[in-house]
Amino acid sequence: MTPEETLEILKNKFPDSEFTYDNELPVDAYIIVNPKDLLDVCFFLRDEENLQFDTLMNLSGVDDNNATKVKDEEGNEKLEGRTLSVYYHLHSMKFDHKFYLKVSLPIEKPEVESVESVWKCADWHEREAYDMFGIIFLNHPNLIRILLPYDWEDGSYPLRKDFETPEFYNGMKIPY
Amino acid sequence: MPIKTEEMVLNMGPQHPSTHGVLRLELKLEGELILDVKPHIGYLHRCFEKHCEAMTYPQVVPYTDRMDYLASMSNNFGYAVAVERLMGIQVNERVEYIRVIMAELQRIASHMVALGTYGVDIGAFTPFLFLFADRERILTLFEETCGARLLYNYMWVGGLSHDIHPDFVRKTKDFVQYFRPKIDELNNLLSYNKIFVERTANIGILPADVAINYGITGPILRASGVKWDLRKNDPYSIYDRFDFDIPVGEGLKGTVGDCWDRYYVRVLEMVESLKIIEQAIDNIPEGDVQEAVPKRVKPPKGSIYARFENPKGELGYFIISDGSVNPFRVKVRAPSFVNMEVFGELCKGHFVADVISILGSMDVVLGEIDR
Amino acid sequence: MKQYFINTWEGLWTVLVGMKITFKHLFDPAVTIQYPDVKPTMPERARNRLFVNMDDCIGCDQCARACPVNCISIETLKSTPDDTPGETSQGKKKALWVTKFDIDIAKCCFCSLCVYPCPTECIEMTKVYEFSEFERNDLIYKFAVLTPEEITDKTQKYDEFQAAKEAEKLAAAKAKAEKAKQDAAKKADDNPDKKAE
Amino acid sequence: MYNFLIDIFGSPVIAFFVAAALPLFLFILPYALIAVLAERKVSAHMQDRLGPMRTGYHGIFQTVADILKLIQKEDITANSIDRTLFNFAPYLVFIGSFAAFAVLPFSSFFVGSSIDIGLFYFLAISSLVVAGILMGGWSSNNKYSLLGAMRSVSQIISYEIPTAIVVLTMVMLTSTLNLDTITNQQTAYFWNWNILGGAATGIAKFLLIPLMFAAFIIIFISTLAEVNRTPFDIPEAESELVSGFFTEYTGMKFAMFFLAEYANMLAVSFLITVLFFGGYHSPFGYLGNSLGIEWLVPIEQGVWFATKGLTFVLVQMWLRWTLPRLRVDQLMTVCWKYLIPYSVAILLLVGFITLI
Repeated sequence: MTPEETLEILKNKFPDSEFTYDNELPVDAYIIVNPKDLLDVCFFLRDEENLQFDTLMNLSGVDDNNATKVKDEEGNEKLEGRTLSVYYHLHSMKFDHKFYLKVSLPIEKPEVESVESVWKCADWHEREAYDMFGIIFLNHPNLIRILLPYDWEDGSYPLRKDFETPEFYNGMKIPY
Repeated sequence: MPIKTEEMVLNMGPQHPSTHGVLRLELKLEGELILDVKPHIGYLHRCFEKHCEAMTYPQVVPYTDRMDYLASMSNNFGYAVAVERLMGIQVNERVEYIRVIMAELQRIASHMVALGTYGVDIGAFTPFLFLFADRERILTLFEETCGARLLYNYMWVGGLSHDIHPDFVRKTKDFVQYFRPKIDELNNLLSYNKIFVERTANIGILPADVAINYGITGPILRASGVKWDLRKNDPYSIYDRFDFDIPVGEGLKGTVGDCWDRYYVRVLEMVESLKIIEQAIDNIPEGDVQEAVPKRVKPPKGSIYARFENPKGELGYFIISDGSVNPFRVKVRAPSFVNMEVFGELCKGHFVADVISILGSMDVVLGEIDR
Repeated sequence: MKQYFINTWEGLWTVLVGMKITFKHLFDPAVTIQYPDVKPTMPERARNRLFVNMDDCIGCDQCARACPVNCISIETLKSTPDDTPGETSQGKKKALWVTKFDIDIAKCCFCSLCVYPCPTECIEMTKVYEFSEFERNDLIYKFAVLTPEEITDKTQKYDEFQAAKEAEKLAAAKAKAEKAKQDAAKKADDNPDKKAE
Repeated sequence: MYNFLIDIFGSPVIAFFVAAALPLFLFILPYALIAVLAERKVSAHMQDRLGPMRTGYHGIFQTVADILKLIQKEDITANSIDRTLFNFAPYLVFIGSFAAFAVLPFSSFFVGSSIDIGLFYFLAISSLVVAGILMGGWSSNNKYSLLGAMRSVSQIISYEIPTAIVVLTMVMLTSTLNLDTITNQQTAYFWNWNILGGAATGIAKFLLIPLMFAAFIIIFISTLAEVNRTPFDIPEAESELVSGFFTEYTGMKFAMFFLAEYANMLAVSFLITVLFFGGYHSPFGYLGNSLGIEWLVPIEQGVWFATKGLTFVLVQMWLRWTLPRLRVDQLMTVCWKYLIPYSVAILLLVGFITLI
């Protein structure tokens, strides 16, 4: 089943929500989903008779770094509209078709439902995305740091594009 | 009334003889019985993904070497193909053939380490050294070809760093001849040994549906009885030209998806890899291996998710390019990282000694988990 | 009950089979070598310690840019026409004095990416694989041949040359201005003369 | 022997100490040095390696160098250990394994102590090791040590049962507990060895041979487990428990556990030799007898005894470098479900045969 057909099914099933089809070359086509619908969409994709996306191949957080300069009322320039994205690469073992999802979250409040209940393997991937980008996965059973040490500074997420190496880590100078 | 004793928390690792690297397992024990296992990872985190954002595309290749350091060739292979797809480069036949041969040799080498260290985990030290001595032959082939024994940086975007050594074809054929009887020897020495079978059969059974839900791939998934191999199901490079089987776990000594199946699938995969090498080695066409290497690797804007059958499982590269010479984001779906997730589930209700045999059968490489 | 005896038999038999194999290996020749006494042979393409042939280096910085771990650091100085660094072995003219060519081999990841872009093939990976040191600083290999005095000398020379050039330029500009004046004057004289330098 | 020493030293007290120390210095310490080296060499050649090659010709002084190193090592004791037990444990293990040699007949000239309850003494004193191991594991205050000690104790105690039953079988056959007497019943040629039916004649001998072979295999396996060798080395199990009950030990204390292990290996090999393989008796008769040189005979006997014992030590090493390790419950399965039923069956059959 091609992504386009899947998109049609999705549109019919969720008439209230928006799906954006993104297909620039050589991009793999992906569908942008509204964060609030994500969990329902994922459950639907997994359980629907002729879709059956039973595996989550990959889940990756991305810092889009797409802030644009806007002027507020007082005329000061500030950056706005920066988003963090989560890409979901789904795959069906049964039908051997793929489907890519994307949700974009505002950087001020990067919160999205966890899909751990849909695909177990999302557990560590989500922890990694939390670890590196600070994306909060709601209802995740154990959302703690995974690759970075547990005492890593709160609110410091290394894979964000504006991350700067701290001068000290646990009282040790960097670089030593 | 059952007697309730106090639970004991045992820290296995990060420095422990058989955690296959710096992995810490927090075991909750009742006597020797496992109640819960929590893996703690990240001790080997080397910021691969952050590094990539500061590197040009060719410079990333040596970093991919260091992820799954037992299968560097396969990592290189995957990365090179992913970027080639992103850029629309077509490499010539010679490159494809050499790549496939190298990747299959690497698969054998990687499985040798997996099987050997599994033997050590169970307590048999000798098969480990026999396999390492044989692995040395593969490493020598690699060394003659590209000059390095472990971290090759051999497969470039658009080609290879060197053409094969003039002796390569002959020596590879010799190796195939030499290695077939060695597999039988390994089977007699370790695989069919009663003690080994007792230790591994019916231990850590992973049913197929759980495996799929956990996203398990590679030999572990196949041992659970799922006939799934990206070389057949989603062929990349020229794998569709070769005739080989996908070994699956049949539960010969126990239940489908137990540790022995996971072990034995790897043994059978070595035989299949030998088959592929035999078919490919005679048909290497002439050509220039650096023909398609671009002067400047600058893919157009876009993203790609490409996946490859590594010895450990499905290796996925998710590359986003913003049109510059540096990748915008490289995310690696490391097979061991995903396979490790199910570990806690498998261990419950087994003994301490079984933790070791289950961990060994997962064949994780911490360099890849932590990246 | 049958299984019981099968288990007993299998247990004993597979142990004996294994013992037979290890016993056979007892008489196989060793595959290891006595390392410091017997050295392993390195293949032609072995990638070990880096070596730079400074006679050929033109200080183009391409290797440093190719290095993924930034272990090469190069500093160069422009040469003066009267004191050039000479030619490379392939007859390429060198224009830069290489004042610093440091390779931190402790950082090096032996990927040999620096070797390929070199236009004069002066940086190469050698077969030398034993280079442990007691001090970390000893692992920084300094390839630049110039002594500090020479460097100050060259810097001075270049500065002088630059100054001279500046002066020349100034003089040239002056001369030009002068000439323009003269030309204007000549034009005024309405005398079409050939330009002379 | 003892009288001979009294003659030399003139004092029974000194002679007593010398007699007690003789096997230790003459035989067991050099043996331990050789055995550790042999273990490394055997394992190396089985694995297509060379093993130690630097100290002396083919590394023959490697163990000496190791011992020197271990003596120089700092004796590290962690803070939270139980110091008394911790320090005492290695000695107990050492005593347990070395005291067992007291009753072994090395040759007709040198029997440490020809007591009538030799076999009983041997089994009893070698159980002392259990106490030492549990002490070491417990006092280390380390979870790995504790697990190792628990495993070890359950293992050794369980495996004493098949050993004891097989020994009982032999006692039934030979109707004595004295190791010297057992040896002397198998005198002269190898067809008199117990493994080939001993002194029995006719149909009884013929029936005994397979039973004795089975009994030999059982006692070999169970003694292997008693000395914690692969495939029964789960108390140490380096891939699971780091090194089991002696994880926290360093330096000489560690070396004592190590030496005790090797001494134990030899002790049980000697026991098997005495029970089944004619003790110190030559299988073919003596050179000394045929040449008429009387003093040569005891020396020959000593050599034969050592050869037989060391052969079994070598087989133990050979097994170690071939086999994987069992799990703790499988270990118990092997003992309780396989070895004990078989050994009881043998006991009954042998009893029946000796009756008729």
